Amino acid sequence: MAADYAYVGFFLVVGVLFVILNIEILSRIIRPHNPNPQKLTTYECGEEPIGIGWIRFHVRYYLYALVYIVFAVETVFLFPWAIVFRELGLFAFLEMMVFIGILLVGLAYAWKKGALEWA
Amino acid sequence: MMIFATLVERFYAALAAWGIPWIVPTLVVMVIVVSVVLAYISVAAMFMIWWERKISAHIQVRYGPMRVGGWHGWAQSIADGIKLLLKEDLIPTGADKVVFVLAPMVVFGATVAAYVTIPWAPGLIVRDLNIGILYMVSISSLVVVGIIMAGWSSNNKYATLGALRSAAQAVSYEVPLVLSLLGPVMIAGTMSMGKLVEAQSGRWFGVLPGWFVFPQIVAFLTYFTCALAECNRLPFDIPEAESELVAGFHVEYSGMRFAMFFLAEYANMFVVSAIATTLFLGGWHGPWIPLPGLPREVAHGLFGLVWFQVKCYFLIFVMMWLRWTLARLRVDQLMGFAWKVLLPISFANLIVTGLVLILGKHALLYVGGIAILLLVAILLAARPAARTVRVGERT
Amino acid sequence: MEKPIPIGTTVVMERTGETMEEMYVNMGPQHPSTHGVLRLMLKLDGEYIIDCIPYIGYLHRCHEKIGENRNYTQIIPYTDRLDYLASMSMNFGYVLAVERLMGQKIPERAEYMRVILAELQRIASHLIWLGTFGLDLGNFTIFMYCFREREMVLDLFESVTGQRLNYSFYRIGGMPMDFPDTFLTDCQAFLAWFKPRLPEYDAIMTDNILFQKRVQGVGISPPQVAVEYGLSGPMLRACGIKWDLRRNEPYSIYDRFEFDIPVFDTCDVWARYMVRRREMEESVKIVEQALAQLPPGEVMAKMPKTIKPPAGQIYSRAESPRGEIGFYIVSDGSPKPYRYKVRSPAYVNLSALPEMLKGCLVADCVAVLGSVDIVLGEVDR
Amino acid sequence: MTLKLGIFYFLAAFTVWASAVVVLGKNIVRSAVALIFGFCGMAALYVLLDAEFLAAVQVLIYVGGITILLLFAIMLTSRIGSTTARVVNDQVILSAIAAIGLLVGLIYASTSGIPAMSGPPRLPETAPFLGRALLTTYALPFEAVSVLLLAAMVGAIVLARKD
Repeated sequence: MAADYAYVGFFLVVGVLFVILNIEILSRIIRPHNPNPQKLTTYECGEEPIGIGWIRFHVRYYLYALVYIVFAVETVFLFPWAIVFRELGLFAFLEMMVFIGILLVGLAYAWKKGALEWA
Repeated sequence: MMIFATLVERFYAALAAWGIPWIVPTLVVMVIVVSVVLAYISVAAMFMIWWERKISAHIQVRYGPMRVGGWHGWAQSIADGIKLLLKEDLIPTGADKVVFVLAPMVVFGATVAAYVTIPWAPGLIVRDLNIGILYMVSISSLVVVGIIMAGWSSNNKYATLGALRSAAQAVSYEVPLVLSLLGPVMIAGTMSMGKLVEAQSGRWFGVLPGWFVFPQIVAFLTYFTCALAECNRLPFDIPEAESELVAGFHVEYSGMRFAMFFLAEYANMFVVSAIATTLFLGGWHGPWIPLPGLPREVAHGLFGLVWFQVKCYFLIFVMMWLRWTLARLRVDQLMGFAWKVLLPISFANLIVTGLVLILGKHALLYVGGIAILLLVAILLAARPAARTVRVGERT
Repeated sequence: MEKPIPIGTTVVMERTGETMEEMYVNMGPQHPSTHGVLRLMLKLDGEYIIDCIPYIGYLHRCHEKIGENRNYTQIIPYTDRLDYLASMSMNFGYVLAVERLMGQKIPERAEYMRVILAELQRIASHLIWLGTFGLDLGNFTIFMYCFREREMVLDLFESVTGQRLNYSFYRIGGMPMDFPDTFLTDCQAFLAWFKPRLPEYDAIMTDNILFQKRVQGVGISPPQVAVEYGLSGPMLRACGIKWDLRRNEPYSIYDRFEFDIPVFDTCDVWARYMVRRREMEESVKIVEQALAQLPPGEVMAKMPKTIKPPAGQIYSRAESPRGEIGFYIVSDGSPKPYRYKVRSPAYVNLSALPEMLKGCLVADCVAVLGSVDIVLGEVDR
Repeated sequence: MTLKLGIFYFLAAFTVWASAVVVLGKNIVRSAVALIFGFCGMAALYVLLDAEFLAAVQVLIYVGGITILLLFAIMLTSRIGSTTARVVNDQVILSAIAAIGLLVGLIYASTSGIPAMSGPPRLPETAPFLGRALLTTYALPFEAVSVLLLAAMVGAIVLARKD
């Protein structure tokens, strides 16, 4: 019920406030603050950084993310099924097996196609 | 403990009698609850940090902190906390300041929010959300987002690599993690954390406690492995991998900002252990006796509280033990493990669990569980031996 | 100087044929896994290493030039600082060179002392390597275990030399003093303690599937490449080439002992690990035999007050824990060497690093670098 | 229920603000970060509608999955550091017309057809209801979804891998 989630929102907000309290208030009062350009450089093992960190970057694992989305959607369907499955019985089970089976075909395809390889 | 609910109700009634609007007692209760939880998180995290140092030390034939505070350096974490509080706060000039500042808030806020639905003891749960376990999973995906924000905003190459690894790890381990949680949900027929614990009150064969770990041993092991990845603990700590990426996503964080990540990491360890305890280890169930002078309910609650903590900290101990025993995996191996080993296993577990439940015999759950375990063991044993590389071959 | 690096240019990646940006990352000098102040500049394609350029010299201190301005005995303490994790072996190599140049014979007992100390040093050096290598792969515990045993070796050395790291204990013409009375029993006690520890290391490292996964098939240096780069020591023996100066070119009294030269032929990090792991056993064997055979007698030959080797030159080499430590000395008959040059094994081994790293992942980089076992004091001299 | 209404307006404003940052932000990754907050705001709105299952799904899939995919895509396709995204392009007028049209349509729909701030009958729990509905009444569409997901996965792999 929505009222239950008032607590969730409240916890989130208080968690954030706790961080703000610690970093921006409590610590700010007592910590030193003497920045200089050297201190504020980006760390790169003691050398001047070569270029910036935000570059066009080959993320090898974007295929994992693609496959993940599909499986995440599937698992979402599995939760309501898992709850009611004992009352609905065999039919629900078979239905879900078909559902999972079709997606497992997809997994097998992804596997065979090398989408699960680190390429 | 029902006694809390009674207290809260009396408090409401008393204030209502005074003609104070309902919002006031509600807020007061909320503030008290959140303060208790935050205090618990802070103290528990500090304890865990000290405890981990002692455990690692004793695994490594040394003592660990011995000075601060006297007995076995118990105040070491407090001293560390004060030190971090006094550290200068540096935000690199190249960083994206807004995101940089937001990242620890997201991580810590999400971690705190996960404590909403941890069932501490019979009846003692902040809110028993009806989608409890799904809520836990989704709120922890926010933590990952916070880590990515931290890594990206630093404009540091090590941090960027760490953030991307964290993202890849999250997408790989989320699916087997969620699938492994489905087994208990299927048996209990609910997602609420409180009801999941209550569903484990019986006994298997009249001997073993009715914990879901027995029929769902495969799911438990899968979950625990994924939980290690979720918390960035060795052998899955590649997002921070100190010997490769120095400190990974939080390289540029100093002082209190770093401390928040640190705190959240340990708080998160407790969260994943609490999930495992709730779903597999029977939550607060455990032997108890009525204490003289206390109502039965209170005594049960107290024992439940203790049992829950004992189980959680046992799992945390195992996590620490693993960390100080194993080496770190490489990122590609880690992904391969998640997709090619854990995912098929958790699917197999799901199907077998469903089948056995349909056949309607609880006893069969064991047979099923053992069958999967055997299957997995055979699969692992039949796995081709470690690849030998011929001379001259490049990988 | 160095070529300016084109930053942010989009290039076609050789490996995948995709257009991407190359990322340059400095790894070191202030990095937990570069074992000192080595700086590697990594050219990355995502997490893949396209190229690696080691920059050295952060610890350069003109070792060779200083040597040319000191007399022969004064150089000995400087050699300690070459490979500071294996000072005994450095001393050994140097005094061997001068003695060979002079044609000097040394007393029997001194030879045995030298071998015992050098082999103990090899154990200590490999222990520190094993520990830090574990650390590189994320296993902290092996580090502590190895340091526990290494401390015992250092205790032995302290009882002999009074020093724990830079011993300066070898002399031209023998050893400055005999073993203390307690040494023999202490050393045997250490060996008795140490031998059962090796299976413990196996349990935590060798037999650990995670560890095996991390090291097998990684950082390959084919025998051809190894020979071309002049690799030596465990690095070479991990390429299936059975080359150990203690066997192939026996110096001192190494020809009197029974020991194996461990050789593995997978050419990867695993092979280097296994070679060093097995070498510790062999060193134990040598020490045991030497202790049993240790003859009585003098430890120092009759030497002139000032050492003036005859005019001439010599390249003398010995097997240090890291490989072939060579000293090239040109003498003009004066008390100081005319030319003094060190061929340091880690420096040469490091030169093959870019070759081994190509196509590896960033995570492999620390494993491969760890397997090279560099000591910056010796690389930079 | 004024409090609920107040929370609704707050969340709505938050979500709109986050979405505005997504659309108008110059830095593309910062837009992605704002998108996360937008998704979370949406999830909170779902909770207000007593659709907490949907909210959790929103966070799990959109925040945990789509955003990460988006970040990967950004890193693959553009230089996130130096270039700033163009906020306005040639289709600005067209899209403005479309957006206003949608707004008008939504306002019309919400004021005329369905009474405001009401909804389907309140359910104690949505998840079991959903499960029952999916497995009985809507069994066929549900199975069709799996084929759709399969097609999506195959399509994605075919597109992403050139070989």
